[in-house]
Amino acid sequence: MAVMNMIQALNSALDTMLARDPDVLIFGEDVGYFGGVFRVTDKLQEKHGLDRCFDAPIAEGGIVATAIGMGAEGLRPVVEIQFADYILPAYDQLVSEAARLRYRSNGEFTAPITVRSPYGGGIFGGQTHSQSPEAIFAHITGLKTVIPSTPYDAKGLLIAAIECDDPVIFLEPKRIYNGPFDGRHGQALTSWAQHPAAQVPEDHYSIALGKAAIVREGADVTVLAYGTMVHVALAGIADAGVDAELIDLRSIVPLDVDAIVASVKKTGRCVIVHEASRFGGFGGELSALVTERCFYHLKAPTQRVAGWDTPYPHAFEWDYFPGPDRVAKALAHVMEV
Amino acid sequence: MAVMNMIQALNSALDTMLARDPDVLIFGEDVGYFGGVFRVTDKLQEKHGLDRCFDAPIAEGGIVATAIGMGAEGLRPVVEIQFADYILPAYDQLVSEAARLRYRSNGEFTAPITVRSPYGGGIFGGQTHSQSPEAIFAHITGLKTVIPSTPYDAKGLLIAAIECDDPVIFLEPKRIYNGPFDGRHGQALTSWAQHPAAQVPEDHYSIALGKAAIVREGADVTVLAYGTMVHVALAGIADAGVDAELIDLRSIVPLDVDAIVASVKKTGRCVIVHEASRFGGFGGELSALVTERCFYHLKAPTQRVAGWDTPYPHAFEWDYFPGPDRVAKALAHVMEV
Amino acid sequence: MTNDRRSGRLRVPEPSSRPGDPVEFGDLALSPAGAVARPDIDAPEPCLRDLPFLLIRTLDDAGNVVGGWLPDLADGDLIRALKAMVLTRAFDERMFKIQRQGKTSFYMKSRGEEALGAVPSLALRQGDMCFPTYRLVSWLMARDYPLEDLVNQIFSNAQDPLKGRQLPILYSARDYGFYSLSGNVGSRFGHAVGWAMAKAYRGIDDIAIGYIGEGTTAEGDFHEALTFASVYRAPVVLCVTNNQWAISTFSGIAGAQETTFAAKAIAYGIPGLRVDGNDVLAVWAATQWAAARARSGLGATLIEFFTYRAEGHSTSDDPGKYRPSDEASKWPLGDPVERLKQHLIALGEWDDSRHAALEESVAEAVRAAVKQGEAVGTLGQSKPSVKEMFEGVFKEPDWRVLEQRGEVGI
Amino acid sequence: MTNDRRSGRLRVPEPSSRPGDPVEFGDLALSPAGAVARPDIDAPEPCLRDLPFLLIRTLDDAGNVVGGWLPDLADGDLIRALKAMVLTRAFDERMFKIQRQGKTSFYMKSRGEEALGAVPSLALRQGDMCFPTYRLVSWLMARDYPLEDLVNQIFSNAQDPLKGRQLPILYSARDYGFYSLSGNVGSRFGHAVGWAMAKAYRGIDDIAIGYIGEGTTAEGDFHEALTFASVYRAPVVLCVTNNQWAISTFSGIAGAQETTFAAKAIAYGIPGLRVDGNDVLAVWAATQWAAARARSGLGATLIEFFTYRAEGHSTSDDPGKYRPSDEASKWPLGDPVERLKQHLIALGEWDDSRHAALEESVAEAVRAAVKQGEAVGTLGQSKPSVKEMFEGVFKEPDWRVLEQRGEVGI
Ligand SMILES: Cc1ncc(C[n+]2csc(CCOP(=O)(O)OP(=O)(O)O)c2C)c(N)n1
Ligand SMILES: Cc1ncc(C[n+]2csc(CCOP(=O)(O)OP(=O)(O)O)c2C)c(N)n1
Ligand SMILES: [Mg+2]
Ligand SMILES: [Mg+2]
Repeated sequence: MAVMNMIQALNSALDTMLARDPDVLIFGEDVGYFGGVFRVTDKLQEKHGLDRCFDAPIAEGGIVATAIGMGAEGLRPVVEIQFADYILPAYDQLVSEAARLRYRSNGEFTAPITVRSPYGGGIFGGQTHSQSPEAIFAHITGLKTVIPSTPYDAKGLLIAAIECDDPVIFLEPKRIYNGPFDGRHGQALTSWAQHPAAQVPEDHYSIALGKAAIVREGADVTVLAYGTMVHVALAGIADAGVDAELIDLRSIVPLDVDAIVASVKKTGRCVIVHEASRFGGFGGELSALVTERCFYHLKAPTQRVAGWDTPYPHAFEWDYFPGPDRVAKALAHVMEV
Repeated sequence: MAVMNMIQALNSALDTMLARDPDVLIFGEDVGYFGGVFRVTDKLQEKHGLDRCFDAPIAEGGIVATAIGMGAEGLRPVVEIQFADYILPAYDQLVSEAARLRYRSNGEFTAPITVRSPYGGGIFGGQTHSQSPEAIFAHITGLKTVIPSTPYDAKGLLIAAIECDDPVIFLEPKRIYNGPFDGRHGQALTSWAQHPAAQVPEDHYSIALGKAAIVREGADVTVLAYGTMVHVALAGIADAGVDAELIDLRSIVPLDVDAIVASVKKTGRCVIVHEASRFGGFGGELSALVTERCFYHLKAPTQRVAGWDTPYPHAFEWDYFPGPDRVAKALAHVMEV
Repeated sequence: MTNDRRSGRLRVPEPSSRPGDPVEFGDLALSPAGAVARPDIDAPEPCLRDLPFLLIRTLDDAGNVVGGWLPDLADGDLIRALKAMVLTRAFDERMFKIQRQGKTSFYMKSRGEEALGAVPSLALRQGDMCFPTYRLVSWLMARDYPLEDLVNQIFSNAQDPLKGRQLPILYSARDYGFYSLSGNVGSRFGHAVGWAMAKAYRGIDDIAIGYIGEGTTAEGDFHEALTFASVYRAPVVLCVTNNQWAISTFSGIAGAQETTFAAKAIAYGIPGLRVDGNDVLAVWAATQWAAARARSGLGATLIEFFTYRAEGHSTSDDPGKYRPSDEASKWPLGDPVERLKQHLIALGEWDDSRHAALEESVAEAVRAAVKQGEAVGTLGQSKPSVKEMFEGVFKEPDWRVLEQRGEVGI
Repeated sequence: MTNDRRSGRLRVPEPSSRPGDPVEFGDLALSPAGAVARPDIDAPEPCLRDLPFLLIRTLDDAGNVVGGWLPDLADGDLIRALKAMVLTRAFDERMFKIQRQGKTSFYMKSRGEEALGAVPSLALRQGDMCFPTYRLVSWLMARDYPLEDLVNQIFSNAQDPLKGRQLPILYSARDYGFYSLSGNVGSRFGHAVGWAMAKAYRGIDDIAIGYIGEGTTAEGDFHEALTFASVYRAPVVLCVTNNQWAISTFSGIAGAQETTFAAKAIAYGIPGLRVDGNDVLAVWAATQWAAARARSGLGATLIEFFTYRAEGHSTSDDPGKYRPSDEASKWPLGDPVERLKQHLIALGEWDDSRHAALEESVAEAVRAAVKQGEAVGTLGQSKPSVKEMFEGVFKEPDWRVLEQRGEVGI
């Protein structure tokens, strides 16, 4: 056990897997000698060799295509896309190739690749360093999408992703790389050190994909969140002073629908929180599932707290960001009705 | 007025706009001399000139990038992507550039482009000639997404799309290019000729984007659909023998939320039909909106009838396709409860 | 913003002939057979920069071999190639008719391009992997892939090795070194590079060969694959099959009036060969040269196979709508089967009666395979269990497909 | 599948020096100043295929002009360029510090590359449009874009011309021929081609100039833009700013050890020039040559500007982590400002005191602009109305943003 922030935990997961499995290798923009713009691959090249962690040309489509070819051959490449905003040039490779290879070839070829990418806002990154693209992956049959919210989960889920025989999109909430940000941007940064989930085993362990975590038990309303929003939701719950049950989905595909349904049947209310724009976002799917499966238990309509339906604006970051106040307001609203 | 099938109506829209506005030009794979693999641009090059309707290199990203540059300059390019499955290589251009250009430049540059693409299944096209990607566009702030269901709408909406100063994704349900297919694949093809909406003015007219059409009034349940599924839903309603109100959304962005809410408040029930895979599809958004806005009017949970969460399989096309039987079953289900 | 359209000067390339016009091919820049020297495989790239503008040919008009680009052939190799090509052609003809009879949804022929799969299939090793386009079934023919499996795949019937999930002809045959095809063009070109890099990473000298159509070279995938291949010196042979047409679009829309496709190699500092794709020996020699470079760690080669798509694009196409109907028959580099046959006859290894016997035997093999396939069932008559629709989305099914199977009642 | 890793032979390129190593640049293949002949603009492309492997230089080590690549200059042009470059440098220095003081979120300098925006900005016409990278503010400086507007944009304050919507330095300035920037690299290269095609379509002889970093040439966008430019003979100048680095990644990962970036032109049958980007006169002459080709309907040119990124990638970067800290100072082609100054002094048109006065006046202009910006407010202190967040998603807002504005209470 050691205290790790999320970057260190991710680095430890990669280090562990490089040491354990010669089929694992890493590439991406700036990940080699330099160790990545967020330092997630720091020292891995030095430790494991030039051909196991190396720089790639600036061509996200090419990075994923290369990884798919390697994966089909039998390797387990882990690639980094520097910002999730820049994953879009690789979208065709991910959807038309990685997601479909097993199905269409009847399992002759598969794409056991992991695509890591820092995502989300709250870092004054403006439109193209802040987006949350999970919805465009969740809809794609054949892709798994994983989003950790703590260092402990980050390492365990990343190892599970690398060991998974299917392609996994692994979105890292960069706002909480260094500390569990709760959405109160005016306050001093807290570090992970005090957080229980910063206690991370140095060795190999994994967390099964598709198992949500109940972060807080509660009786009156279920809150569904993932990534940074888990911490924001917790703050919003505290502000609202309601007895909410907070579920960290951890992976949106596979989705732990049983945990969601069990909780909403118990509480009768549901608030869904994500940072991505609301319209057409993953919250719609969650809301639909809850309505379809828990309708007769619902005391109030499900509510979504999400980014506005605008691009992510630099100066208005904190107006755009769905902070604890918006969560609290939604909670108050569903409790009222 | 002339009787037109959907291909002819689309061709007429393009012909009308080429004649009317010198800033309109068309390019795409095989659209020039040949007139497009579905013949939508038939004779337009011959009639309007080589530089107004011409072949493009096989590079969907390049096609859209070129269109954006032209649009920024002041032209109104209309590009064809041969199949909607092949729009993905252009996804980054559509999302990061076309959708965001106006916002980020504070209106100095805009992308008044129209991206036409045949979509949807039911033609034995297999995985990569059958998909319905509307959900990945609906989520993108700054993109409009239009889907006609009749020849009359096709022409009027396409003209509105071309005249729109924002980028429009114009998805053409190719299964109903030649006739109003109701999902009963065993039966003989019906042609558009008998359909009232095949009466199409030869001149210019447009249909405002964002106005749904009430295809059938009804008291007991609201059915939301678009594209081919409008016809399938009609057949499903007939099979179920319920007094359903069928709404053809016509454009999913902008969405006519008022029409939806008014109808569901009246009927108290809602069934959503689309051909795309269910999970993370646009039906989730519709379901969420209905729950959020009509909860206290709902007598039953909203239901979604959609493609399964698998790729589109060649041999199992009719097992995958959400036909009238599945619609009827969902209708029966919501009426029961 | 309006403007006087008459003053427009946007240049849109056009082919030299359209339906009704006399056939004209423009300047094809054909080197005479034997005229191009064969460099050593380790010749530095700057010395090779003229190659992409020449055309490597070995067979002269009389079917004799000339010049330095000679393949290293084992006994029977050319006969094997001939058989695979003749079989491909017979199979194509039959399956095209089968589609016209409504027994399947779709088919694509490779007439005129049979050498491009058959020859590399024979010239490369079992452990090598081909990343094909949809016009390379001749690769499988050369490796004796069971015709029954092809037919069952085309019928999407109960015996379809791909379980009814894929469009006809989008085969996958790992054991035969044939990577999974898909409808998207271009998007697997980079997989060939990744596969090759994996082999290099492991220190194994297997290589990959990737194909892309000349029209599809315009995709970003093409460029990104070449960039990776060049930067990491991947053991891969990357081939452009320049058959002059991309559905209805002539090669000029992909830039053929500006330069050759082989010349794109120069952008990546790798050798680019331009090869007569209808000349089996030239194809063989070029493949061997590029494969030897790859296998010995010298990196990637780009090969443009210069050929002609002698038929329509697919069963959905009518080429008479956009090119003169006699263009195919006027292709100046002839037909690959005829030319190989002529060469083998010139060598004294073949004659008309053996050729007739070959044609009869392949026809019989195709007949038998179709009969077997029809016995299982044609499209719609027979299909795999509907369960197969829900299998293979992931390694293990998740609750969604399990529930949905339930909805279907299976 | 496991394997013996020691036998691996995947090749990963590495730069010649890393932190702590003595600086080594490898083989830069620098032609002597004046050594490259200037062809006519209508010379056929096959005659130009050696150009991409040479380096066009006009200024010798003493600051004298040599050879045939001479720009056509009007009185005062060089002084205008010098002013824009010196202003750019002063502005960069100041804004970098401003970011360090927490007054904005982000900044990027263009030190060493000031000629690449300033010179084409002066050499091209008002109606021409530049599709820049984020390191080309010198274009705006050369066209007297108000410094206040730059500062307000960088502060995202109430006077920000982009209404707080964009990251600092991702300017848009249509009236100054400067296309809207965005964070994604490469994705606007093709817009330059589309814009140019629109001009050709209209029969107007305005042209476009597009820029891309050498690292970003690996993107498919680069290839697709060049393909369209070549096929439709678009009136566009496409430039690669090869500053040797892409954040921490050396140019070899984009293929620089295999060939030059200018050589990629050969893949499209268009001329490729490789130009000393720190030599103002060479940049000018090359821009004029390419612009004349474009304007007279001869089509696109690819120019590689060979230069060096003398500072970190951005305020988020520490170049000492991946390259020797003295690498910048050892760049063999010197500094563009110093070299232009030396040339002007050699011409007798400039001297140290005028230079000092220039530096003082630009410093004052920057000070005044910053003061004005600070008076409006730095990031977070001042911002446009929150209404602006909801404007401009579409031309007309739809119900979603109207409702959401309501939720925010505005
Ligand atoms: C990404 C993508 N875009 C478009 C298509 C439609 N399409 C199928 S084949 C084809 C032409 C390909 O031409 P070429 O690359 O020359 O290959 P050929 O058919 O001549 O072998 C096109 C445009 C596709 N399948 N995939
Ligand atoms: C599509 C995309 N991928 C990755 C990035 C992250 N990124 C920003 S700048 C940069 C390096 C660009 O290097 P180069 O093209 O050489 O330009 P330079 O900064 O040297 O001018 C990278 C990888 C991005 N902004 N956009
Ligand atoms: Mg072709
Ligand atoms: Mg650079």
